[in-house]
Amino acid sequence: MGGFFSSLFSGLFGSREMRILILGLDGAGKTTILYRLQVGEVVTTIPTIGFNVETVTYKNLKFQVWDLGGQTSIRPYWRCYYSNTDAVIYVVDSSDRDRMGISKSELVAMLEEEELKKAILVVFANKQDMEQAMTPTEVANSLGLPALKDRKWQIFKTSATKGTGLDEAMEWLVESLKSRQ
Amino acid sequence: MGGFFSSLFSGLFGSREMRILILGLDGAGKTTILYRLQVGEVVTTIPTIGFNVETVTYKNLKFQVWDLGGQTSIRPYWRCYYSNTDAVIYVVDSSDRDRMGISKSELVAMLEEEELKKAILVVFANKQDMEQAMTPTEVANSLGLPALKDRKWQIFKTSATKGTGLDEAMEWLVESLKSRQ
Amino acid sequence: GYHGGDAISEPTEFEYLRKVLFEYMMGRETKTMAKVITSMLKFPQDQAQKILEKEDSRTLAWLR
Amino acid sequence: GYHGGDAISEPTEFEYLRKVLFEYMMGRETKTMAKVITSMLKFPQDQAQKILEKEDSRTLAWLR
Ligand SMILES: Nc1nc2c(ncn2[C@@H]2O[C@H](COP(=O)(O)OP(=O)(O)OP(=O)(O)O)[C@@H](O)[C@H]2O)c(=O)[nH]1
Ligand SMILES: Nc1nc2c(ncn2[C@@H]2O[C@H](COP(=O)(O)OP(=O)(O)OP(=O)(O)O)[C@@H](O)[C@H]2O)c(=O)[nH]1
Ligand SMILES: [Mg+2]
Ligand SMILES: [Mg+2]
Repeated sequence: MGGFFSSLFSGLFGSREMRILILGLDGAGKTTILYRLQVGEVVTTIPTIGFNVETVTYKNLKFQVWDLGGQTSIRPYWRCYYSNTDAVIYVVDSSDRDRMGISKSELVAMLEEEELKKAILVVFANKQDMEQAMTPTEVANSLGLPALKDRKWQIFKTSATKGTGLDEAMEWLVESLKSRQ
Repeated sequence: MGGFFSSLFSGLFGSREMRILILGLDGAGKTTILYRLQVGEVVTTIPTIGFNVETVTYKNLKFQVWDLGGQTSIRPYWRCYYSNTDAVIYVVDSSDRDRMGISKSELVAMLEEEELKKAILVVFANKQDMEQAMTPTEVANSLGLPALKDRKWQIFKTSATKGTGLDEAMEWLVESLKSRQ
Repeated sequence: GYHGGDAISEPTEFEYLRKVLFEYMMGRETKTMAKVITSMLKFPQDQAQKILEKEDSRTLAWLR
Repeated sequence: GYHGGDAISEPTEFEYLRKVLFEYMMGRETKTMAKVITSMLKFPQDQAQKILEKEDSRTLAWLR
């Protein structure tokens, strides 16, 4: 009986869109990544004062992807978007060494939130095309990723403008979301 | 035919609540007046940051009465409430000689608005119980009422706290609203 | 003047906005509240227009 | 800090509020937008609660 009802339930609700947030400091490349994923192209961006939300289809899965503005004064409102989130794509400008500490504290604060307890974390070490870019390992260490407890996470090196690394990262994310269920 | 439809129309819509705005500078006595009219008592007020809206029944007529806060910074938003207004009760603190000029300019600006073209104007020369109160004639002249064109208006001396003059003013207003139709 | 920059910095205005928004969000007098909100926040004309049309269609849906 | 006084004085915050309000008023993602609005304008806890309950009842009415 439980089986019948639960499969009825998943039939009705199981195919709901996954909800993904793209977070990270201003200028990290979040909006560029969103539209790379959606339309496969590099679009010209302006700083996001607000958010963009798009439906992205990847491997027959539908995602509702939210790209939130990352400027200092509006970062405190990220938390209003956390509810029912399946995964967070955390984007880092790997060449912005000065702000790696700020990026880390925002990430830590985010991961402490109850509503994100079960969310999967994918870090994009973005702007790998830049000469002064830190390696993914350096970024991971700066963000304190190895110390994370009770969190499914992975880091990928990406360049949103060149379009490298995104496929690999999304593939890992899709598999992780599937195997989670 | 026109007659039939128009009486059907007035049968359906003719008994709609009249919409009345109470306007005037901060501290003039607007909120005190609203609740005097509604519950017949003097209530303790605090400066209105926002508005109060109440249904007032007078002589079997129903009014939706809006009392808007009169402080300088929120006066510019009075105009957002003008649409479909049948009458304006403009309240003046008759003892506040210093601000009679400001009260006049707010009144003039208000009367220039297209949406209030057909609204009836009743001025309450309030706080008549105060020693230094200007007479209704003095108030009328300070506000430039005698020079008004194409406007049904009248002024009454009132004391919202003592409860004097309000009945007379409301009676005139009701009769004016009735005869207008 | 109070209508100067792009800001709600005066405490009275801030409290007023909160009051008006609360009424709007509770579904009371939404057309009038929408006018105040778009005016206080200086919405561009086209956006204000869209919002007010939306309010009108809400009222019509309710009458039908 | 940005969460100091009762004001929206920073231009980015002001524009952000406008954007979020526009979406809310157009009826899009209203629950999430309501959270941002009540948070930016520092609604008292009881009012924020009422607004979010209102949003939930809206969603339920729609599902029925
Ligand atoms: N070199 C390089 N530039 C990139 C890359 N990704 C994004 N950019 C550029 O970085 C700048 C900022 O990108 P956005 O996508 O607007 O950044 P954002 O994270 O959305 O910023 P906010 O909206 O302010 O939070 C743009 O000029 C992008 O073209 C990348 O991988 N390499
Ligand atoms: N002496 C005297 N005081 C009055 C009279 N009417 C009102 N007041 C007092 O004036 C003060 C302001 O009255 P309110 O009714 O709050 O004024 P308001 O016009 O609503 O002011 P805002 O809400 O700031 O626009 C209160 O202390 C009232 O008791 C009156 O006729 N005589
Ligand atoms: Mg952006
Ligand atoms: Mg008042």
